[in-house]
Amino acid sequence: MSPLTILLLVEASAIGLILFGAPPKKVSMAAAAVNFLLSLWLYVQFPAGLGGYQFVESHNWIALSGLPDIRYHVGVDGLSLPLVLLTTLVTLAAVWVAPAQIKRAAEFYSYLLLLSLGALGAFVSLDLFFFYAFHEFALIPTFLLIGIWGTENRQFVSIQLTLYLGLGSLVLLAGIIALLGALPAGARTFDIPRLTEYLRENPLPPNQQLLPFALLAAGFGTLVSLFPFHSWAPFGYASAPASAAMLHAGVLKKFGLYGLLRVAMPLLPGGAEAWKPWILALLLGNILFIGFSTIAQKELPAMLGFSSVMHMGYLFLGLACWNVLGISGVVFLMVAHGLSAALLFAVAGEVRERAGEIRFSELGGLARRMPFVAVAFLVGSFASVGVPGLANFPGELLIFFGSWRSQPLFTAVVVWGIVISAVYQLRAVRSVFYGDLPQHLIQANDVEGSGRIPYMLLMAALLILGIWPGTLLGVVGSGVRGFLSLY
Amino acid sequence: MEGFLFWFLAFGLLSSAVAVIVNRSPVASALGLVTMILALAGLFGLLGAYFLAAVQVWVYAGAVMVLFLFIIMLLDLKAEEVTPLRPLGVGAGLLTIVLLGIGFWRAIPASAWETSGAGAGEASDAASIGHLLFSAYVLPFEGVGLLLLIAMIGVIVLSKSDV
Amino acid sequence: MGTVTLGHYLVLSGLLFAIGLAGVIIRRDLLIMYMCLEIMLNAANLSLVAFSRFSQQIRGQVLVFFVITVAAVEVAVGLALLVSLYRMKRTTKAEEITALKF
Amino acid sequence: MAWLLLLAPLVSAFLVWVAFRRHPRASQAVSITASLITFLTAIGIALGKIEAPASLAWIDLPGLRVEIGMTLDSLARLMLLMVTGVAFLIHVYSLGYMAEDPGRGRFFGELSLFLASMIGIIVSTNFIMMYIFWELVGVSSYLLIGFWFEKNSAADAARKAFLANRVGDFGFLLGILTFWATCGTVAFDPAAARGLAGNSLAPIAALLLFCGCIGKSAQIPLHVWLPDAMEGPTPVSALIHAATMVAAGVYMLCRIFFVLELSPEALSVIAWTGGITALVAALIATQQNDIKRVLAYSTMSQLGYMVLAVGCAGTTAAMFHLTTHGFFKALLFMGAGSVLHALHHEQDIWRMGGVGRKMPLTFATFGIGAAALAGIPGLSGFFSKEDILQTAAQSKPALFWIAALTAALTAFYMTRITLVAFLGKPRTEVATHAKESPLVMGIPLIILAGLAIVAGYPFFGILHYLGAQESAEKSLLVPAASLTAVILGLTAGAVGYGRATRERIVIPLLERKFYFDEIYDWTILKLQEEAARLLAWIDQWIIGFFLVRGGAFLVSLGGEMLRLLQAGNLREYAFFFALGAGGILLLLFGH
Repeated sequence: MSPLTILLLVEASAIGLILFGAPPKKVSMAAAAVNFLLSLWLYVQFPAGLGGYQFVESHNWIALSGLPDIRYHVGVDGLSLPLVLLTTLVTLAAVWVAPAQIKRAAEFYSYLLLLSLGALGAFVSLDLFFFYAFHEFALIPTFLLIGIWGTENRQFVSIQLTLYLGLGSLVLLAGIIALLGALPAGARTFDIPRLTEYLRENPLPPNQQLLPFALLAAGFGTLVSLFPFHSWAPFGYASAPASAAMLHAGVLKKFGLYGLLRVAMPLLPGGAEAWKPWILALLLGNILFIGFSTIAQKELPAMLGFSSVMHMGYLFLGLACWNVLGISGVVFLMVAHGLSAALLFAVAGEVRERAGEIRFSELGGLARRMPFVAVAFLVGSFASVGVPGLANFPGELLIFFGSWRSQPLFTAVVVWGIVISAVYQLRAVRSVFYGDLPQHLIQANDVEGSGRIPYMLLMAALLILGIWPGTLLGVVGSGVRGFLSLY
Repeated sequence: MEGFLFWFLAFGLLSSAVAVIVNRSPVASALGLVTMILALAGLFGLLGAYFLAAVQVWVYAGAVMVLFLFIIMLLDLKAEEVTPLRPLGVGAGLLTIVLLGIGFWRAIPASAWETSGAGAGEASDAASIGHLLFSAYVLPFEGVGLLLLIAMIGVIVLSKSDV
Repeated sequence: MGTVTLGHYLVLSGLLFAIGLAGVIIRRDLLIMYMCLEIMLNAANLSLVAFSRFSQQIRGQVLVFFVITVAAVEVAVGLALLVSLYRMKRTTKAEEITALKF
Repeated sequence: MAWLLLLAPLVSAFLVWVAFRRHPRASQAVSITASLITFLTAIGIALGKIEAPASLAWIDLPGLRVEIGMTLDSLARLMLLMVTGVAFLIHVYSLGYMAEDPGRGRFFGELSLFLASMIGIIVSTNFIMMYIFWELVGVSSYLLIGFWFEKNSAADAARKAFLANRVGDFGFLLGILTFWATCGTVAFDPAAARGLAGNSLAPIAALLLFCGCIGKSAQIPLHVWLPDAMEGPTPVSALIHAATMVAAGVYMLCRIFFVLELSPEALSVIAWTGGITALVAALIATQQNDIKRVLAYSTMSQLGYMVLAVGCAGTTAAMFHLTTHGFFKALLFMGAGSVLHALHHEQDIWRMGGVGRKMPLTFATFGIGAAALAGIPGLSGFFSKEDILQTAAQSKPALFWIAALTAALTAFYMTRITLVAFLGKPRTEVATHAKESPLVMGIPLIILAGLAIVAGYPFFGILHYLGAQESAEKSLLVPAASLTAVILGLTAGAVGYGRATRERIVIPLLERKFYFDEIYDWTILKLQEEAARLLAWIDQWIIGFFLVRGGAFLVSLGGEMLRLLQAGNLREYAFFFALGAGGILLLLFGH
């Protein structure tokens, strides 16, 4: 049995245990810790030099006449393994920071694990059916987590988010069908490696690539909040309980990018080329339009939600340039953004919890009462602003370098984003943690004891990747080179 | 002879069907239905399905029509003076007739117009139908029997559970 | 008058069906609509018997037998429903019975 | 061994952050040890005992190889000595200055982080490595300026500093990208830069790279953060905003001079930016009342000198002035800090007076620093300023006159603050009770004062170290003009402020700093604010409400309308059924 299957089974059995009455928080933390260690071990074991998929497992699952065989086919390469590691780490942090005393705790924790299970499954699946189904599957717990445990306006927000993402997935499904439909009947398969190989040798004629790629890009784009399909994200994250926002913004959202990277762009390079100007135009919307909108936000969680949308622009830019530097940067930045977004959302959760306030105008000076949280937020902010020494910087740098050769002027405009993000992120630091401490926040207290560990884990990961990107780039780079050499 | 009988019965069939619709009085409609059933039984006979013709008369003209009339009496339904027909409904009905008429007309394959010879072949008798019913179709037959039982029970329950 | 072909019977059956359906649409009284339903069932029976005759297949007639039986069942149950409806709503007008629950 | 330069302060910063934030003693010990280690290593390097280590590949992908390595040429060695030396002295000085601050554990950690980043800039072997530490310097400066984060003004100043630097870094990064795209490498490699020669991109690349310097060295128009940065503790002002970090911009220009020299146009722009900054800052400095702000503007002005020198192709002169300036400006700030320490953080010179008698050591050393800065012959500032003026006179005479005027103004404002703050009678209660600072603050002052005197002389060897040749012809006009300027400035200052107890000359334009802050507030900030609000509005109402929820509304409207058809009327259903059946029949057989 592949260790990847074990990863999935651990979470599934933890959910089972919780439903049978085991203590929810302990069980989910144990499962998340086991998974994190296991994926760390996988990462160390991963033979970066070999290229191709490792830890592969494949079984027949469903064979229907008229439909390609559906196989349980899992495996990871240098592109997906970092995401697996990210998922297990963020899951651990997310269940750790979740409050132990929460209404309907058993459900809450099993939904968190389900969400993580869906993301994990999507990242390790090499079968289009499972790839799609795992992600869809993870949307259900997202909806419930926001709808039941969310804060202000949760019902409207959860419905809007779910409908929007459901719609995106539907467009995505249409894209998959259009893609398979464009193939001759004998070549239709759900198996991603085989599809890739087939289309490399017999690419579709360019005009037949247009429609499937447009559908796939719109579908995946909606899932990653590509401008202007982003409206679900900011307020969805603002209302979600911290753990759910961490898992969704940090991990599950990356599914869309991963899908573009794994499915849409390699299978339909002609379509990608033809639609590139559009994607560039839209990602400019992400960076400038949403960037400026972020500056005007008046509440901490909403601002973080907007900023998370803005940062997706860089990732799209890296994908659009489609060379070793850009793609390595994308994978790196996906991990880095996952870590920093998780850290920031966790801090926002603490602020909401402990200060009882999220409006910038009513906050201030919390660094005095909550020094540890302030440091965590500062680290997260610097990471998200792209300060060297933290993980986001090498990712953004690689993307800029990757994109500069083909479109220097455009990239120059995009680079202005580093100033915009500094403006809003430091404003948040300033208004939440610096300055006068208002009277009503006097009783806010800091995170103590083992509650600090998840923050430390995230910060340590950000630091390690930032100081020595080689820890990740070795695997990513080899994966990307192997991957791109196919085209 | 056969041609004449066909046209005669066809005319009767359609006109009595129309009579069901256009008559204001429920009793008159019911009588139109009876005529229609009888004309249909005639056509069955013309097609050599004597057993079915007989069943048609027994079941429909006998049992079903009695039920209808019984209900009309029971509910004391009068002519529809209170709720007259509306032009919109009539228009829709006429449109239906035209649309479906054309549709069915076009649906009939050309070969059907060459398949004549109603007299050809054996007239089917009750025995051969019975034979089939108790051999190839024994399961549906039993099923229908069960259905009748269920219907009976259902009707009893429905009429007993009055508020 | 000419020879009578399968086509004649089919057109007749189709017309009868159309008249029956038109009746359902035109009439507003549930009882009459019920009668029109019977007309439609009979129209179908006619084409079945005609097919059975012209293709020398007795099985079609067996089907008609079943249809007649089921029609009888349907009339019985339907009329019982009608009566209990009438008891509750004091009407048999289709327009006044538009909800699925009372 | 050379890695110690980077590792010692980094490890110290990390240890303090993780373990010693609440233990000031441990954190002081760790941080000062680290700073001493770097200083000793720098000496070892300067003496040639320690060689540059092999580079490590930080990013190694096809098309982009970024190394973390060490350049230890004479430029770097000189800068290393100056930075680590001054930094060590400031660490020691901070022991005294910060003795009562409860957060000093954190303070020393941040100082270490700063030191590491600064050293990183100096030794970097390529553009990316420089950019990394460049940004880190910005971060640590943000942390240090905002050290007293509970003060609103400090928190705002920190943010302003970071943002102004970010804008500069934006240009710097674009410059790096341009260089890389044309030359195919990010290394400091003059051979590779030939790809840029004659290319129309050369001035663009040079000016973009210069943007980094504009931000970091507080040149107009990105200078607004530097005066505000004085909100930080004074040792920080001395270390970062006088001696080292702001000089990093000039150092960077010298380091990448091989790119700049490819484009004479770019060099002129650089020279003029420097000249204008020098003049404007000096003008503003004459009207400020906050002692640290005067010093801040004077720093800006001196940096303008250095940039001017680079623009006139005088990198040697720029580095010379950078070094001497590092000594005497650190001295001035620490002297000012000593005064503030004694006066309980009273910064207004009009509320001081007579401090010189109470604090003789501070007064003496401050006086030496002020004289050096003013360019009085015999002190280090005189020599280095002379060099710059000489360079300017040879290549751009117009700038020479601006520089000379600046020299006069410099002498004038330094005389002003010295006279007003240290002489006369105490004008406030706190000034009356001022006491000399402890020895731990005094010793660094004495050492720096010594350096400020001797650093300019040829025997001290800075110029020799930089490998400068004696230029054959030296115009006599330069020493004459500069001496005249200094004398004029001194006299004007002495006459104007000899016994002044309040401001006699009020020039609102200069006092309000040419209204830069106001203009920025009104244009850029307001504009950005309004644009942000407008876009957020569009996002919320046009996209989020009108399009998204409008789309949802259309769908539900469609549902509502279809619901009308599903009214439960049996006869309608039958009609639709008929239509459907007829439609299908016609569709199938209608042809």
